[in-house]
Amino acid sequence: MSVLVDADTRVVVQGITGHQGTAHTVQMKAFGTQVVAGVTPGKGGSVVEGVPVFDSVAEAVEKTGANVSVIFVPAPFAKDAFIEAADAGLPLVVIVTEHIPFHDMLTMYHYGRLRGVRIIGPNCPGIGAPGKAKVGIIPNVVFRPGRVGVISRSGTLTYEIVNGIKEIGLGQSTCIGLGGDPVVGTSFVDALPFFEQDPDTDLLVLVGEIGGTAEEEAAEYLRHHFTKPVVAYIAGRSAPPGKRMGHAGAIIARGRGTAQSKLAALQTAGATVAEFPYDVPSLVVQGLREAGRR
Amino acid sequence: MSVLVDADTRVVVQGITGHQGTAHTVQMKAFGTQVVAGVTPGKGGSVVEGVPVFDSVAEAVEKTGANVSVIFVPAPFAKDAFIEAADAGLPLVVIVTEHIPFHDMLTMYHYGRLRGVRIIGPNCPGIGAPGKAKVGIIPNVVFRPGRVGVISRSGTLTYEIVNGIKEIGLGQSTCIGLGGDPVVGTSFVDALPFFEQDPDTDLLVLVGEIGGTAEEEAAEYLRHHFTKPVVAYIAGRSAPPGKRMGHAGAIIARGRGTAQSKLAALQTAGATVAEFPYDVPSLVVQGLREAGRR
Amino acid sequence: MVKLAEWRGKEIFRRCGIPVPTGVVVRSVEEADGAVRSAAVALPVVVKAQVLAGGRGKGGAVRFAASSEELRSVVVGMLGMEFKGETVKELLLEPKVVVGRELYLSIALDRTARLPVLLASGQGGVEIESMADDQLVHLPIHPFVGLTAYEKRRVGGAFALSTPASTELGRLLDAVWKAFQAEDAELVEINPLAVVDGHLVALDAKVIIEDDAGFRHPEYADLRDDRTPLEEIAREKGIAFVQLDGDIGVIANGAGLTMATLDVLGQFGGRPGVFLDLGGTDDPAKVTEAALLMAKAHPSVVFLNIFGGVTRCDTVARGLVAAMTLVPESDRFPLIARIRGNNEEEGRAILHSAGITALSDLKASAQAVVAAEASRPSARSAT
Amino acid sequence: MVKLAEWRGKEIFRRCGIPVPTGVVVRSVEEADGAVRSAAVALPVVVKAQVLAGGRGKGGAVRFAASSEELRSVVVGMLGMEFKGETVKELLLEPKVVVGRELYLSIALDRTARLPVLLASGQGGVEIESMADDQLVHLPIHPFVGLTAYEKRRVGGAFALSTPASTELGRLLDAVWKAFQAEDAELVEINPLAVVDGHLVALDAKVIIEDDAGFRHPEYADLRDDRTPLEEIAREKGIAFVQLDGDIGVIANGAGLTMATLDVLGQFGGRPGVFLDLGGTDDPAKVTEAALLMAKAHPSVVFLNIFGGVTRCDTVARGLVAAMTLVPESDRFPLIARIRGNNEEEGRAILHSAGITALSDLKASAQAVVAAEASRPSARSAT
Repeated sequence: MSVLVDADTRVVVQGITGHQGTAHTVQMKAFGTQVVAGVTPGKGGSVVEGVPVFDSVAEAVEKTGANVSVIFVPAPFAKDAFIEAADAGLPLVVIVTEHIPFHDMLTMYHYGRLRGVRIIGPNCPGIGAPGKAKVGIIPNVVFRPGRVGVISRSGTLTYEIVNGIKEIGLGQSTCIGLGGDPVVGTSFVDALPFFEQDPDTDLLVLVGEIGGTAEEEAAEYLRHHFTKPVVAYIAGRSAPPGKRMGHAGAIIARGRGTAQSKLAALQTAGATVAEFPYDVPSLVVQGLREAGRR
Repeated sequence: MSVLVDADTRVVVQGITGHQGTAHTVQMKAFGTQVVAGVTPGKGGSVVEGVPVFDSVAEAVEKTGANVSVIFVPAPFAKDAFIEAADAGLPLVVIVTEHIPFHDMLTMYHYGRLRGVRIIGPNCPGIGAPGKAKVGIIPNVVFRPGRVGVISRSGTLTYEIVNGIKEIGLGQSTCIGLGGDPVVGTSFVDALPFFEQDPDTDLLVLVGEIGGTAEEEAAEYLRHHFTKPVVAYIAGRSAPPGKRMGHAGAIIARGRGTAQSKLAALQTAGATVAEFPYDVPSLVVQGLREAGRR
Repeated sequence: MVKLAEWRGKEIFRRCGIPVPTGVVVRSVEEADGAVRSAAVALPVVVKAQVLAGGRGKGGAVRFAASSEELRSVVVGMLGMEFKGETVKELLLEPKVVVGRELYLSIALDRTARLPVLLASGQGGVEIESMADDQLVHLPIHPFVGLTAYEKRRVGGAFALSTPASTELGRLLDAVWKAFQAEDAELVEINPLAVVDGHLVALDAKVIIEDDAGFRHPEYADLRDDRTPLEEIAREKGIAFVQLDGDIGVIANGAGLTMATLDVLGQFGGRPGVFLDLGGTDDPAKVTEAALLMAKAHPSVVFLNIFGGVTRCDTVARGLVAAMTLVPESDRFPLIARIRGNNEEEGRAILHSAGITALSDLKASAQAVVAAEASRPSARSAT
Repeated sequence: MVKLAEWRGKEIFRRCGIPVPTGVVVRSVEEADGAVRSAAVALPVVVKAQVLAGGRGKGGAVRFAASSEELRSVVVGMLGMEFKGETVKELLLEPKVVVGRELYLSIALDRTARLPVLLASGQGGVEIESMADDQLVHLPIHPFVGLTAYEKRRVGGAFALSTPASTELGRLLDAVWKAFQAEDAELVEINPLAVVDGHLVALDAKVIIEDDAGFRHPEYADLRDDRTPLEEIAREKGIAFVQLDGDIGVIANGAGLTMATLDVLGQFGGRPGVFLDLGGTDDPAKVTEAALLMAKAHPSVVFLNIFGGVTRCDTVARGLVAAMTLVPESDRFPLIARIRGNNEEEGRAILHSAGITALSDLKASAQAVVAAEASRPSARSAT
C-alpha cells in the first residue's frame, strides 16, 4: 500500500506539450508511472514521448481510463484546467503550477470539495511512492522503496532530506510535497490521516517552514490522533519578519508563523525535532529503532 | 427508527414571529416535537408560544442545541436564512417558504452540498414521523404511528393520502413532502435510500405529479436498489401541456414530464400504480399482505 | 413565467454585450414610415411580428420589404393579424442581412442536475425539438464557477467558426451566461445565432424570466402577456388559476390535490374549465376570494375539494357559505363541495343547511359533479 | 505583494462605492497652493504623507493646516522627509473633518479556513494588533455566496450605529467585499472607518494587491514600491531575491532549501545578506542569471547550494563556471559551492578545476563559508 497513488495510478498530464510538461512526463515514465494521456487544447491527436495527447480531459479519461491529473499549465489558465479535471470526474489532481492567484485557488479548493476532488498543491513537487507511481516533479534519484513517509511544504529541501534517507540505507513509503502557497489543497492536517492509516509507513518525516499555522495545526493533530514516530524539520529560523522567503506562503506576518512557534508546538506534540536538515536521517534511524521497527 | 427526524430532533424555527411561523410552531409542539428556539433578527430575547427567540441561528444553536431548522421567512430572504443555518452547522434544513427564485435555490442547493446540509423543500410541507417529531406543516390529524413510508412532491394531496392510510387502520413511519419546485434540495432518488434502510418502513407510498423527470429517475432507482413494495400515484393525467399547474415545477414542457411517462416508468419498475388517490389505501393493504407484512 | 417579446430580449442582449441588429419597434404604418425616413433602419428591411409563439417564419409573421411602399403594405397586412391566438400589435424592423451560417445557442435549467445547462448546435435556425441529440453540445454550468474555458472550447468545436467570429465567441458566451443570471431567466435562447459578414449576430432572442424572481425585477411587472385577465387577477391574490377548455370549475387547496381532482373528474367524463389552486391553505378568507374569482369565469358547475388540515372544516364551511352570498346573482353557480379533515361532519352539515351539496367521498363527489354538468347547458363565457 | 499608497486605495474605494473624502494628491508646494486656489480641496486640510508604513499619525506624517501659509510650511516640511526608511514624495490633502466615531473594518485571507475573513470592530483608529480578540467580530466569507445578510447584521451589531450610518452599512460592506475580490487583494483595510456628520466615511485605505494576480492587473505593474531595485530585477527573472542585513550571499534552488541554508549559516555565526532562490530549478541558465544578479549586490562571499534533481550536477557545474567568467572583474566574489544529486562527483571536479571550492557536506560547507566571511572585509555596498 501507499498513500494517494499506487500501481493502478493512471496519469493524465495537463499541459503535456509545454517544456515542463514534456520533461516531467519523461521522468514520470522513467519512474515507472503509467502516464496514459496528455491534454493540450488544439493538439489532440499528437503524441508526446509516446503519450497520446487529447483536446480535453474528458476525452482523455474516456479513452485512457486516467484517474489522476497533474497540471503544468501556466498560472492564468490553471483554474480552468483544474475545473476541467474536476468536471471530468478525476478524484485526485496534483497542481505543479506556481504563481496561481490565491483568489483562484479559493475557488478551486472549494469547487474541489464540492466535487470530491483532492488537490495536492499548487506550487508543489507532487507525490512519489517508490516502486509504484510518481505524480509530479520530485527527482527520481532520491527515491528508494522503504517504510518512511515524508510530508513537506517545500521542494528541493525535501529532495535533500529524502535523498538523505536513501543514503543512510532506508527508503520511503510515500513522499508528498504539499506546496508552499498560502492556500493549498491539502495541508499537513489533511494528509496526516493517510500516513497514520498506511500500513507501509513506520515513521513520518514532516518538513515545514515559516508562515501560516499549518505546522501548529499538524502538531495538534499529531498529539491527539497520530501513533507513529515523527521527525520534524522547520526551515526559516533565521528569516526576518515581513519578508516573503521565496514561497508566497513563507512570511512571518504580525509575529505569527515563526519557526520557533512551530518547533515548540511539534516538540510538545512528541515529534523529534531536527536542528539541521542533515540531522534528519540519523533521527529517523533512531526513531525507527526506538519504535522497534529497526 | 424513522427517517431524517426522530425523538432527538430539536427544531429552530426561522421566521417564528411571522404568522405562519407562529401558527406552525404551535402545531409542531402539539405534535410532540421539541421546538427549542426561534430566530427573527431584531426580536432576540422575546418568547413566542413558549419558545425563546434569538437574533441569529448560531446563537440559537449554541444556547439550545437545535439540530434542525425549519424556514418560514419570505422568499426574498430565504437564501440568506438558509446560508445562516448552514453556516451555523445544522445538518438538516426544511424550507417551507414558496416562490423562492430557482437561481437562489441553485446557490442554496450547492452550498448545502458543500457544507453537508440536507435540504427538504423549498415549497414543501416538511417531514413528519408520528410519535417522534414533525418539522413542517403537515396537519397533525393525518398521522398515526405505523409502518408505511410516504414520499411526495405535493402537499394537501399527500395529506389526503396519508389520512386515507390512517382511516383504513394503518399508520406511517415517516412522511416527507419534498416540495413542488423545479429545483428541490432532496428529490425522490435522494430520499429513497432512507426508506430502503429504515427498518420501521415496510412499504412506501410515492406521490408524484407532472413536470420534470423526478419520477422516472425514482423508477430507475426503485428497479435496481429498492426491495420494499411501492404504491405510486401521479397527479396531473388530465393536465394540458405548457401550463403551470399550481406548482412551479408542474408543467409539461416539450412533451416531457407527462403523467403517462411517469406511470409507465413506475409500473415497469414494479410499483403498484393507483389510478385514483382514493385507491391508495387499499393498494397499501394489499401490498403489505403480499409482502407478508400483514 | 414571463416570456419576453423578441425586441425586449434583444434589449437585454444589447445591455449584456450580445451583438444584435439595430432595429426599431413600430406600432403603426406612420411609425414604420418614420423609421425609414429618419434612417433609424435602412431598406431593405425584415419585418417581424412581436408575438410569443414560435414558427413565425413559416406562419407569415416574418416578411421582407425592399421599398417604402412595400414596407407600408407589409405593415398594414401584419398589424392586427392573429397569429396562433395572439394579436400582432408590435413589429420589429431590422435591416435585412445576408446570413452566412445559422447556429443555435441556449441556456436553461436542468432540474435533475440542479444546474443551468448550455445547449449549442452548429445547425441552428430550426426548432430545438427537431434537432438530433448528437447535433447538440450539452454543457452543465456550475453557478459557482461560471462558464469555463474548456466549455467554451467545446462550443467552439461544435460551431467550427472562422475568424473573426471564432474570436468573438468567448465574450458572447460570457454575455449569454450573464444575461441568464442577471435577468433571473428560465431560458435564454438565440436561434438563430447567425454569422453575418464573418461576425456573430443574434438574429432572434427568446428570453423567459422566472416569475418568482419578480421582486428583483420590477421592470417586468407589466409584461405577463401570456395570462388571461382572470389568471392575472388570481396571480395578484396568490392563487394559481389556469383556464382550460371545459365547463367545470375546480377549486382545491394544493397543486397536487387540484390536479388529482381534475384527473378524477376526467375519468368520469367531466371537462374541467378552470383549475383554481388555493395554494395549500384552507384559510376561509382565501376560499371566499376563490369563490368570487371562480364566479367571473362563469362555470357550468363548480367542484370544491378541500382537505382541512390546519383550519377546522366547520370554519371552512362557514367561510364558503358566506362567500356564496357575496357572489352577484348573475354569476351564481351550482356548487358541489367535498370537505375532509378535522370536524368534517359538522362542516358538511353547515353546507347542507345552506343548500350546498356536501359529500365526503371523492369518487362519489366527482360523479355527482359530472352528472350535474351534463344536466345543464354551458354557461361559461369566454372571459 | 503590492502595497498601495493610501490615495490609490481610496481611488479603488471610490470606484467600488466606498465613501471617501474628496482629496487631492500633491507633489510640490506649487501643487498644494493650486489645489487650495482652485478649490479642489477646502481649508482647513489634513496633509497625509503617502508612505506605506503605519503609525503615520504619531510619527508626524499626518499634519493639519488651517491657512494657505500654514499649508505651504507643512508641505515644505513633509516633502522629502524620511519616514521609517521611505522618502515622502506625495502628499494627500483632504478636508479636515470632525470625526464622530472610529470603527475598524478589513478583509484578509484565513489560510487555515481557506476563506477570506472579515474583521470588524466598533473601536477603530488603533492598530489591529492592539485590539483585544473580544473587541473583534471575525466572519469568514465564502466566495461562492459572498457576504450574507446575517453577517451584515453581525457587523451592524458590533458597530451599533445610528441612522443614517446604520442604513449605509450594508452597501458599504458589499463594496468592501467587491474591492477585495475585484482587485485580487490580499488585504483591504479601513482604519478608521469614521462616522462623520452621521455618515460612514473611509478616512484611511490600506490595500495590498497579490503579486500572482498581476496578469489580471497590469495597472499595478509599476507600483511595487517596497522592493529594492535588485529585488525588482530578480522578480522579472522569476527569481526570489530578498536583501537582508548581513554580508553572505546565498544562492540555492527552492525556497525551503534556501531558507534552510540561511539557517545553517546562522547557526555557525554567519550573517546572510542576500536570499536568492532559483525557484526549485537546477537549470544551468538560471544559475548563470543568479550569479550575475548576486554580483550586483557585492556580497563578501557567496554560498551556492544546489540540489541537482532533474539536471545532472556536471551540467550545473559547467553553467556555473561559465557564469563566473561573465561577472565583471569589479564585481567578482569568492564562491563556495555545494552541489548534490546526480553525477555530483563529476560536478565538484569541474568546479575544483575552475578554482571554485566545491564540497558535498552542508555542515562543512557552511562552516567554510562563515570562515571565509570572517577573513574578509565587507565589500557589500548599499545597492
